[in-house]
Parts: sequence; structure tokens; C-alpha cells
Amino acid sequence: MEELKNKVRELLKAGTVQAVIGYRAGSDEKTARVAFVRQPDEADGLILDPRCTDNLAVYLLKPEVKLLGKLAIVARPTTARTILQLASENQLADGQVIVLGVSADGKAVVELASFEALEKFVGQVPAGLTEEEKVLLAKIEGMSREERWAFWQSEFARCIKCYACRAACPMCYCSRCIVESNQPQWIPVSPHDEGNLEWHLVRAMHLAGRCLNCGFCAKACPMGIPLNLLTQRLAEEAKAAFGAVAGGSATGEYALSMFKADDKEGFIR
Amino acid sequence: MAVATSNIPNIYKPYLMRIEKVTVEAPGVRTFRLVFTNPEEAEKFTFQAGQFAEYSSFGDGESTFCIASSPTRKGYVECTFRQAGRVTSGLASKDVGDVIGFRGPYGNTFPLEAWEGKNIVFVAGGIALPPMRCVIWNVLDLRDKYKDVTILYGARTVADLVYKDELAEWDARPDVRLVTTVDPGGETPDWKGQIGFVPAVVEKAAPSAENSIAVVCGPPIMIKFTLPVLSKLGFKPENIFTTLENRMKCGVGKCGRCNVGKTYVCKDGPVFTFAQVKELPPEY
Amino acid sequence: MARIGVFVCHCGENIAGTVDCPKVVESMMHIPGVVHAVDYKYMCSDPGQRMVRDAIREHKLTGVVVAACSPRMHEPTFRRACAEAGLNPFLCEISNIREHCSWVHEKSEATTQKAIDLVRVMVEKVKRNRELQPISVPVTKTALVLGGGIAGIQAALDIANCGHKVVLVEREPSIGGHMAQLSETFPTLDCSQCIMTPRMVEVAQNENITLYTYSELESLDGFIGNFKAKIRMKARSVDMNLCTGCGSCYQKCPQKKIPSEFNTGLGTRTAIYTPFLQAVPNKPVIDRDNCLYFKKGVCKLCEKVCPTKAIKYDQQDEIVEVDVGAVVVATGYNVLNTGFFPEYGYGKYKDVITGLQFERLASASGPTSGEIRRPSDGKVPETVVFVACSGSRDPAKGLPYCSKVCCMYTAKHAMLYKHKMHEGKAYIFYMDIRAGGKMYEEFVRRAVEEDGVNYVRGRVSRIYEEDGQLVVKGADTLLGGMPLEIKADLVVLATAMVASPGAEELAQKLHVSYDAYKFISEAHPKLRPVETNTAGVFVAGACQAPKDIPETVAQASGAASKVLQLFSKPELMREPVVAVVNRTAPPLFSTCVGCFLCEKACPYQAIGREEIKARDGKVLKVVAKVNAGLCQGCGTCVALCRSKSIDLQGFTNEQIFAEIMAL
Amino acid sequence: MAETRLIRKDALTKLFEKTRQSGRRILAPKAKGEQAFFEEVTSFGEVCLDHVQTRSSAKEAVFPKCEALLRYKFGDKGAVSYDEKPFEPPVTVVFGTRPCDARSLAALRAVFNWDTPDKFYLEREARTTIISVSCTKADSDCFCTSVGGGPGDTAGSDILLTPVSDKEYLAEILTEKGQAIVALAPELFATAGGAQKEPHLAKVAVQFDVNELAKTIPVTFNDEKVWQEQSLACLGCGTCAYVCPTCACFDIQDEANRQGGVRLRCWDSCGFSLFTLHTSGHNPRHVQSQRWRQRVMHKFSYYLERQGMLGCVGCGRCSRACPVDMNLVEHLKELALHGRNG
Repeated sequence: MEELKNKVRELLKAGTVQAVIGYRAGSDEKTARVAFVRQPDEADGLILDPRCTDNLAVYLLKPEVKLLGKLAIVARPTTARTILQLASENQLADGQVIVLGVSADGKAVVELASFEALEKFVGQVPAGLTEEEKVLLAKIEGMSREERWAFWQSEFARCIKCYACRAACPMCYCSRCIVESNQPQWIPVSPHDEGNLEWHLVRAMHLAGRCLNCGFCAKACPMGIPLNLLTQRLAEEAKAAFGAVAGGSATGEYALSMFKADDKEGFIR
Repeated sequence: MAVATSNIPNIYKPYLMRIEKVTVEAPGVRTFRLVFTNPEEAEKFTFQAGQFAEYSSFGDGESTFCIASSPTRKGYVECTFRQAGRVTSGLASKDVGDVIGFRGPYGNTFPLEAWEGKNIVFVAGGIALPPMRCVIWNVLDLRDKYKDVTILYGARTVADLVYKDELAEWDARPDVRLVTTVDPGGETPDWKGQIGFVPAVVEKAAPSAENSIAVVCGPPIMIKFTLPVLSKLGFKPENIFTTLENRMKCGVGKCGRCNVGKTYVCKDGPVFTFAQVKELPPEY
Repeated sequence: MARIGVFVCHCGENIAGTVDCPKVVESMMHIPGVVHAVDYKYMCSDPGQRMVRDAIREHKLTGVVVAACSPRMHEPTFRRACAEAGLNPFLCEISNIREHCSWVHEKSEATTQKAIDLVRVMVEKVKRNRELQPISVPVTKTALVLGGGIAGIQAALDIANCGHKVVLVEREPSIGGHMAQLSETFPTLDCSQCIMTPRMVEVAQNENITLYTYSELESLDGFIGNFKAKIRMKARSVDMNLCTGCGSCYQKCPQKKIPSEFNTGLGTRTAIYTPFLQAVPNKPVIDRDNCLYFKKGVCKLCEKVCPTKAIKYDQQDEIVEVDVGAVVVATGYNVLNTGFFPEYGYGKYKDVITGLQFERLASASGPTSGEIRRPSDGKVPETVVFVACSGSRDPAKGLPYCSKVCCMYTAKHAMLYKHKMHEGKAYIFYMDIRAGGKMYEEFVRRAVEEDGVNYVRGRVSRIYEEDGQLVVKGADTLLGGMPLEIKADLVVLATAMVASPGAEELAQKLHVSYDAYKFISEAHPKLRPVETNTAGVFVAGACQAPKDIPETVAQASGAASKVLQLFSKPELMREPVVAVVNRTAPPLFSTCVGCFLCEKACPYQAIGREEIKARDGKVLKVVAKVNAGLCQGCGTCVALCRSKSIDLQGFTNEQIFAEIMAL
Repeated sequence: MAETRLIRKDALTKLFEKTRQSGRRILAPKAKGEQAFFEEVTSFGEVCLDHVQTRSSAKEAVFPKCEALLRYKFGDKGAVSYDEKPFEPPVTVVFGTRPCDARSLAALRAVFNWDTPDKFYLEREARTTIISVSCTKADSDCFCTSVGGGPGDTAGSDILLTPVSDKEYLAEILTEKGQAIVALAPELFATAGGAQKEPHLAKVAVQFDVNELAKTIPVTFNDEKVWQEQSLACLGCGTCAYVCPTCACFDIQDEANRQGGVRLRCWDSCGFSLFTLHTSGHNPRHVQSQRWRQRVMHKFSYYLERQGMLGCVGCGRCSRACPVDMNLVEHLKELALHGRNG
């Protein structure tokens, strides 16, 4: 912890960065919230513990945050992968942000100034679903088609179309989301069953092979819809079909963009 | 369990209006003349200069424009719009005989009665002539009540000028002073009007501020540079009027979209004097 | 303010026979925006086209829908008619109520209703059509011909002889293909090599032809008139400039027992070899898999004996890049191989051979110098059984198609055998005889009547060995399915023609479609037989379907003429069906967010980057930009774009949505 | 009007059944995961009153997330006709609202009933009976007392139930609508005796002076830095507005096919960047700080001026639901401080 605070102070004092995005204590003992540290002495307020789960990479593309100047960001492996995925989609340039990589156990902090370093860093941590996530997903998979349909219908029925899932997702960075494209109106805007279903399916498809599984969408959903199950499922699909795992490299290919002669064509019937 | 329904009208239900005439004013800009499909509604309907309405292209939604025709011309309303988004594209695809929705009139009005006996200067830019056309015709139809009428109108190019026939008509009238201008480069070889930006043309035309009212409508940049000119000419902010065009959905002070601070543009406006505008938070 | 005219064609009885055309017209008049609707017997006729032109002028139409046949047939006709009347041709659309409706349904209310739906859908599209201008693109007047068999040779020579450059690529060390392997050709029985080799020499001597043998296409990018081909020249281990083709090397090569591909395994070759004596180029290549030096690091005999020091063991594969305007695919076929006929014992019994192997046995340049001797012991066979349709027309085995040439070559084989072995017995098991072609039927009759070949109508169920003797078990269906057993010395299977190895991969590289059997698909089975679905890529010979030599040559000349047609103008006009990235009001400028996944997905490399700059030159945003010259309008980027910032002109998302919503 | 009775907790099942038998739809908090949501319930067993506060508010009873304003049919050649049916929303009992939610109706009504009455809201409200349950516990996000409410506040409720023992609720029957519910099963209601609700109510501390706030926030209006700092963490998701019991902003959208269509009104949020975007590309509130300011100013300043009341009932939902833990009370305190200082 002190190591992190020292690094942050150092970076700010030296003027290497103008702001560091990290975590500070939240409303209660169970929550952490984002901190935008701009003065070396503000580093004292930083925390790093199991509460700190939000994928702070979502802030890197926010115009107001970009205005703060050059940024450093406290990143667990998932956030680090997010940054690489954003880089592979041309949303971040090499050297644009300094990553303070936090090891999976939350103890060690390393300064990663280049994508190459970041790639090495994430390469050491296995990506993919946790055992619990696999169990949860298997539960949905284990349902009959009818049960699964009923399950998702009842989940989506509660959706109020607040788009918190989109706002919280660091990979949802479009300046105009498809749901806001109204010529043609791709997705009904209204939060009725049809509109909700279309929205969530399209959102999941747009994240297929890109989702870093940070879980921020599900956490953000005020209605408690387990949205990450959808993107997790598609991540598994992309991996099985194309060997694609998001966030491994800054120049990574996007499975849905690439044609390879050995691509599986099982979906063509 | 049944409960009696009250008689509160559905404020979101538009009148059904038939398009009687379509005029293409400029590229992408059209004027519709609309008549009520229900004569009873036509009978009851009144409005005043400056008011706006919500126009529906059924299936696409509603869009907000001012009423561009004068309340002195009975039996129809006119609107002029530029095709830009989903609704205006839907409207643009309509032709004579088609039915569209009309919800209004909404908002406040220009205080025409209070202006009686005064000179009136209209300054408009581009597609902002329509909100003013309503007032212009209202004034011209009651010409005796007002003193000098000056119309200063500019557009980017000659093609972008709207109401070309009416501009010719006003130009021909001895009791109207019309000055038209286009931005440099926007002229055609046979262009007889001025070449230059609206603020400069206003300065050159120098209408007297004495006993005068100015009505200014146009893009924000035009307004920004025209106001100091008018001020230099001696116009006081409370004698300069404009209409604000914030985004709206309901038009009746519910949807929360057009609010500028505590002000509902749909209810307290759209007509404001610049004295009033100055008091608004800068969110319009 | 759309003013749409709808023109419903009866197509004689083709449409009017099942669709109530006047009713279609009547229903159109209820659709908002339709100001004129009319039906006519033949809309594509002169008077029909005049109706369209007159209506455009009279009703000031802003869009035209012609409800008729497939747009592949008459879209150009009606678009031209519209253009003549002053309407942008891209404001004209065809609603296909023939192939999509009248031809596939019975006469009924529902059929008419479907026709109405189809036309209404197109009316809604046309309402949203925009005026478009054709795009002109320059043409690189060099052709790439893939495959140096008779098809590729013919196409290359035709093009080169018209004064255009040709790059001819052949996978094997020599051109010539299968035709160079054949003995005599039906129905004239003239020697295949005698007519083939002059053509091969002509290729070698033609100044306009650049020949790359032992080479393969690595990739093809670009589009009609402007392709970029990468060709992999495989390491030959021989310097082509230094080698004189003297042959010392292969005479000295100690590895002599390698089965010769040219002789279909019936003869042998050395590790450094030329496939056959008349090979073009007549320069050897080292087969690294079998070369002692490459396998064990010792030998280098060839290097020692080479008088010109042309042996280069360290030669690497080389990639050459060529700009070409058109491509002719002429990669030929393969014969169905072992394993397919366990019941016939192919691969198990040495004396069960394929037709192509028989060609080598019968060829003067073959391993037996033209004597028919069976592979097992070199004995001249006294009884030869030919099995037609070995693999072909056998849906159970997955090859339902007819290989087309087997009837003829089997007759030829039997005939050649009989000519050399007058006392021998030749049996042909056949399903039926397909001898359509000039002098073909006569040829078969000659085999039966003059040469005494025994034709047995029936299938062979099994071939097995009994006491060192091959027994062919079949049935004669003309004799009521009488079982038949023939003791044979040699069995020749008329094996099916199948796509050559790697055909699928090649088709994918070329972005052309192929059928279930990996044969390359033509653009239209009747009217565009030498074009593929990719503009600028043409097809000739057996890579498209089984065919014989004259047909192959004719198709090759056809493909060449298509190439020449393309090369006849300095530029070609393309339909403006291209993708565009949107522009919106500032401060957004474009909804493109610059993820450039489209750039990666574009199969034509048509997507680049564009900087949007402020007045002071500061880069505000980098967005995708479509190069209209390169874009082929495939729509991949449109489908991929998450923010829906790319649209396909002529098939915009809005148009497609309008079509769907009109149903 | 107000009348105080006692009702046994186990009698609620009976009351619930009677209410349902009377044809009324019942909305009540239903547990899902760690949260509770207002949903239609068909048996009392589904009702869960354990939560300090439901995640979603009960405003959906009077202002659904999606509602048809009109339906139309397309005729020949561009003709349009209305497909009219009388608007008869279901007669509804919202059971288990907290007093803060009950108070929110007044704020909603202020918007929907000023100048041009909104039929849809008013008809629904007229058919809705609110049976609230006083708060015996509160959490750190609750601040009803700071905005004029309280854990046992009766405003807006038709009946307010306060648990006064393990077995009994004190029932304050506040309106005719409340009486009508009692009339369904009067036998369940006993005389109140001397039971008092105050000792049983949660203690919610006053966190800021709302009158001071109303004066101080406008002072800060033009201090962009303050608002930027306040909203730096804001993701611009609409969650706060969507869970808010008083947020009334909406969008109107058409959905149609070839035969006809429907004009829908659905919830919207001033926090969205597109909320005020003009077609020209101009956006009066083009950065998130302006949109955050709008939300705060609207609730604590404009509402007071225009509607004569606050646009906030202190339920704390926005703070609880915010995915990035923006805490409204903290922000308000900070703003008050800024206002005071400058």
C-alpha cells in the first residue's frame, strides 16, 4: 500500500503525470470509489483492498478526465487487460497512460509505462472465468431452452433502459450508441419487453470477444440483472470458436473482424 | 374494479391535419400548409404570433417548430422545416393530401399590440426566417398600426434563402424596406442583394432605434455578433425580441427537456426579450 | 415528396400466368408516394421501356420500381431507360416478382399478395434511394493466369497474343498439366503430347508471358482492374538463370526410386528432376523431401556435376508481387484417389489402376513406352475390365455428379488396348453411355462395333483376388441382373474428376465462391459461364467442373476474351455501391469512433484513416474513410460497425429497414 | 379525516386477500437477491418489508416506465386515424411504500398537474391507494429528515402503518381511499388505545439545512470548477434519475409498423448527453458537469421556485444505486460549503 502511495507521490511530484486514477474509501466500509489524485499529498487517501473492484479504465476515455492531463491509473489485471483491449481498438495510444499494475493478490505494484510492459504483466495472469463464474454459467447452460428463455425474459422485463450497463462498461465508448441511431431505429428506445430484449442482445453481441469480464455492467445495473452472464457466455464462445481472448495485447486482432482459413464454420448449415 | 374516468383531455393527442400545399423553399427546406381534417377543430382553433407546435410524422415521432403563418390568415397553419433527423425526414417524405399531426399552439407570443405605433426591424438568418415570417405577415396584414417596417435577411447562399416569392413581394412593397444578403461566396452571378454577414449588413443598414422594436432570430453566432450592433444603434435589450429553440418533447412543461434553469422555454417562452435572455443561465 | 412510378411486367405468361398483375397495379395506388402504376405484357420491350420514360417525364417521377424478372436480367435495361428520361439510374429498382414469386408458386390469391408485398417493399426502398454517380477506376492491363494446364496455356496465349502482359503461375515444376500426361485423345486419337507441347513452347517463347513455375498464389488483394497478387516462388534449389537444362544432375542423382508424379506412380524419378522430357521450363528442381543432402546433409553430387554451378541448396522461397487487372483461374482437376474404393481393391491390388495411370501405360513417353503391361509383373494383360463411373454419379459416396469424360476415355482406353492386343478381351461396365459431342457417339460405336469391346450394362460390386487372379464381380442389368464374374488381368477404374487439392483455399484467397465439391462457381450457369462472382476473376477448365479438352479450350478462350474486353478500355465504370462513413454536425463531425475494426475486416483493404481537423489544423478526431475505388460494396464493414457509422450506398441500413418494415 | 386504529400483523394476509378480491392490483416490495423491487404481487407471502428501502421506487404505479399516449392506424394513401379506447388504468394499491415515497407523489403531481393537467398521471394517481409502512430502521443514505420528511411522515399516504409491537401495526387511516380499504375488512381494525408511533420510528439525523442550500447552490451556479469536481466520477448513466421517486423527465417515441403505431412515453434522464442535444449539433448542456448541476439545481432550487416544494424526498436511492458511489448528501454538503464560502 505504501508502495502505491509512494509511486503516486513520485509520479505527481516529478510531473510525469498530472492525475492518478485510483481508489479511495466510499460511502461505507463495504464500498470503494474512484479517486482522482492530483496533488502528491492526496495520495494518502488512496486505498487498495478487496473493495476496489470497479474497472477504472472506464474513466480513461471520459473527456472531462482526459482534460486533467497525462494520467496514471491503478489497475488490477482485469483493468490492465481492458487498457490493452482499448489500445487494440485504437482508443488509447502507447505511452498515453501510465499503468500502476497491481498483482492479483493486490500486494505488488509495478509501474508500466508501455503497452509492451503491460502485455507482459497481463501475460502472467491467467485470463478467463473464475470457478464460481463457470458454475453460475453452467447453471444457465444447464437449463432447457424454454427455462433459459423464461429466465432471461423475466430478467429483461425489469430493465428500465437507464443504460447504466453501457455507461459502466469501458468497452462501450461509442460516441453514438446503436440504440441512439434512429435512422433507422435499430433498437426500440422504450423499455418494453421487445426493446429490452433487443438492447441486451445487441449489447452482448457488441461485446462478443471484447468483454474483459470486469463485471461492472452487472454491478451498475440498478435492477440487478446479471448482464455479465451474457457477455461471459459470448467470451467463452469466441474463445472456443476462434481462440480469441480479449485484452491480451495492444495489437490484438478482433475475432469478428478477421477471416482465417481455419475458422470454424460450424454455424453455417 | 371499475372507477369512473374523468374528462381530462389527452394533451398529447395531436389534431390531424391534411397537407394542402407543399413548397420547396431551399435544399432540404419545405413549407407545409396544413388544414384541419375536422372542421369543428378548425372552428375553435386560434393562435398568436410567436407560438409553436409539435408536428407529428406518425410512425416517426414529433418535432417542434414555430407556426410560420400569420394568425391573420385564417383557415390554415403553415410550418417550415429543414430535413435533418428522423421526424423531419418522415415529414419531408409527405405530400399533398397526406395527414400529419399538429399539437399546439404552445408557448407565449410576441406582444404585437404593445408594438403598435412603433417601427419594427426584423433581423433573420437562414432557416430562422420562418419564426419571424409569422410576425412579419401579422404586422403587414395590420400595416396601418405600425410605422416603418424593415426586414434584414441573410443566408449562406442564394439557394439557402427561404420564401423567395415572398421576399420578392416584400421587396416590391413601398411600405417595406427589405435588405437581403448572402455570405461572401454564396452569391450567384445575377444576385442583386448584399454580400456580407448579417451583423455587418445590419450596421450598414443602420435602422433607427428610435421608437423601434427589433426581432432577431438566427443561428447563435449571428445573434452573438448582431446584438452589439443593435446595441450600438441604440436598441435597448428590452426592445429586442427573439425566440429560443431548445429541444422539446412535450411542449407543455412536463418532459423536462427545454428547461433553462427554472424557465420552461415551452411555457415561459419561446419569445423572450434580450433583457430576459441575459437573466437566464447560459443553457440555451 | 416521393413520386414513385410502378411498372408491373407480365413477362408474357411467366408472371401474369400466376400473378394477377392488374391487381398488383391497383394495390400500388393505395401506397403513399406512388403516383403512377401500370402493367404491361413485356415491360422490357421497346414500347414497355417507352412507358417508363414517358411516365418519368409526365408524372415527374422521383423513383421507379419495375416489377419484373431478376435484376440480373433487366436492371441495366431499365436503369438506362430512366437515365434517358433524365432520372438518375440509381433511382430505379427492380422488384423480382418472377423468380421470387410467379415461378415458385401456383396461381392463387396468396401469390398475388406476395407479389404485392414484394413490390411494396421495393417502393419503400426507392423512396429512400439517393442519386448516385458511377465510379471510374483505372485498369492494369496485365492478366494473372493461375494454372499451366491446357486451359491456362490457352487463356495466356490468347491474351498475350493480343498484346497484353500475362503472368502465368504453375504449381508444378513444369507447365502442361494433365493433358501432357495423356496418351491419345478422343475422338480423333491424335497424340496428346504432339498437340500439347507446341503450345507449351509457345508459352515459353512469348515475350508477353512471364512464367512462374513451381510457384503458388500467396494472396490476392484489390479489385477488378487493380489487383495485387503475391506469388510464392518455391525454392527450386536450382538457379534458373544459370541452369542450361543439360540433365547431368539428374543423371547422377543417387536417389532413383522416387515414384514419378508425372507417371502417376508407375515409373520412378530422381530427387533432382524434371517431370518429363518436354517440360517447360526444361530445368530441374530438387525435391527436398527426398534429396539425400536435405535429408541427411550428405551427397551434393548434383552440385559437383553441374557445369554451370546452378545448384543452390540455400535458395529460399521468394515472394514476388505483381499488379494485375484480371485473373483467370485454370487450376484444373485431380483424379479421385485411393481409399475411395475399398470394394474395388484400389491400392491393394497392383493391377487395379486408374484411368490416368492407363493413359501413362498407353503413352509412348510412359514407363512402358506405350506397351500395355500390367504393373504387378509387366505381363501383357489378356483380359482388361474397365469400370466406368468409378466414384462418379454415386450419391452414396458423395459424388452425385457425372465426370463427363469417362465414357469417352474408357471407350478410348478399350480401343487403344484392342489396337495393341487384338486377341485381348476388353469389358466395360457402364451405367449408360454419355457421348454427346461432335463425333463422340460415332467413336463409342466404333469401339463396340469395329473394335469388339464388350459393353456390360451394370455396376461392379466387388473386385477381389482369387488364386492370384483378379475377379470382377458385377451384374448385367440388360440380362435381368444376371450375376457376372470376369477373371481379369488388369482392371481400369474410370475414376471421377474431383477438385484439385487446395482448391478451397485458393477460392478463399480469390474471394470466389465454390460449390459443395470445391469446384469454383461461375457467376451464372448459363449466361456468365466464365465469370466468377468476383468481378475481374474468371474461370476456365476443369477447376469449374469436369470437362474435356475441347470444352476446356473453348472456355479458356472465352475467359481470355472477357479479360480482353476488360482491357479494351483505359478505365472501367463501376456501380457506386460503396460504403461511406457518415458525417454529422460538429462537435461530433462523425459518429465513427475510430476503433478501425472495419479496417481489419475489409477484405479489399478499402478502409483507411482520415483526420478531422479544426480550423487551426489541430487533429480533432481520426475516423475511418472508405476508398471508393477499392470498395466492392460487400457490406462487411457495415455489419461490423457497432455505432452504425458506415453505410452502403444503394443499400443503406435505412433502405433495408424500410423494406423489412413494409412487410 | 385521520383516524387511528390497530391491526394485527397476521391480519394483513386477510386484508391483502380482501383487497385483491376487490379487483385491485397490488404492488409491493418483492425481494430479489439482496435487493427489493416494487412488483405486482399476488399473495402476501411474496411481500418483503425487511429492506430499509426498495431499489426501485413506487412511481411506476403512477408513472410507468413505458406508457402508450396514443395509438393510430394508417389508412389509404397517407391517411391516419386514431385507435381510441378509454384510458382505464388498473385500480391499484401500493403496499409497503416508505413515507418518503409517499411524499414523492406530491412532487410528481406538481409537474404533471401544473397548467396543463396530464391525464395519464392524474388518472393513475386517482386510482392508486398508498399504504405506507413507517421506517423502524434507516441506513446512512437516508436523509428524509433533511428535506422535510420523516420516518413516520404521513404526507401522501392513504394509510400509514407503524409497527408498534411484534404483533401489531398502528394504522393511520388518512384519506377516503384509505377508508375504502379499511371498509373491505373493518373487522381487522381494532381501536388504537394509547399506542404511539414515535418511539418505534427510526432515528434519521438532519444532515443539512435545506433552506440554506436553496440559497447557496444558485450562488455556485457559474463556478464551473465546483461542478466539474463534483461530477468527475459521474459516468452519465441514468441510474439516479431512474430510481428516483420524483424524477419525472420523459421521452416520447413512436413505434409503428405498416398498419399503425403507438406513441410511447418512457423515462428519460437529464444526465444523458443526448437529452438536450439539438439536431444542429448544438448542446446547451454539453458536458457532464452541466448535467449534474441541472439535476441538483432542479431538485433543490428550481423545484422550490416553480413548484413551491423540493424535488427530493430524501429516500437515498440515488446514492445507493450509483455504480460509482456518488453520495448525494456528501455532494450537497460540499455545495452548501462552497455557497457559504463564495
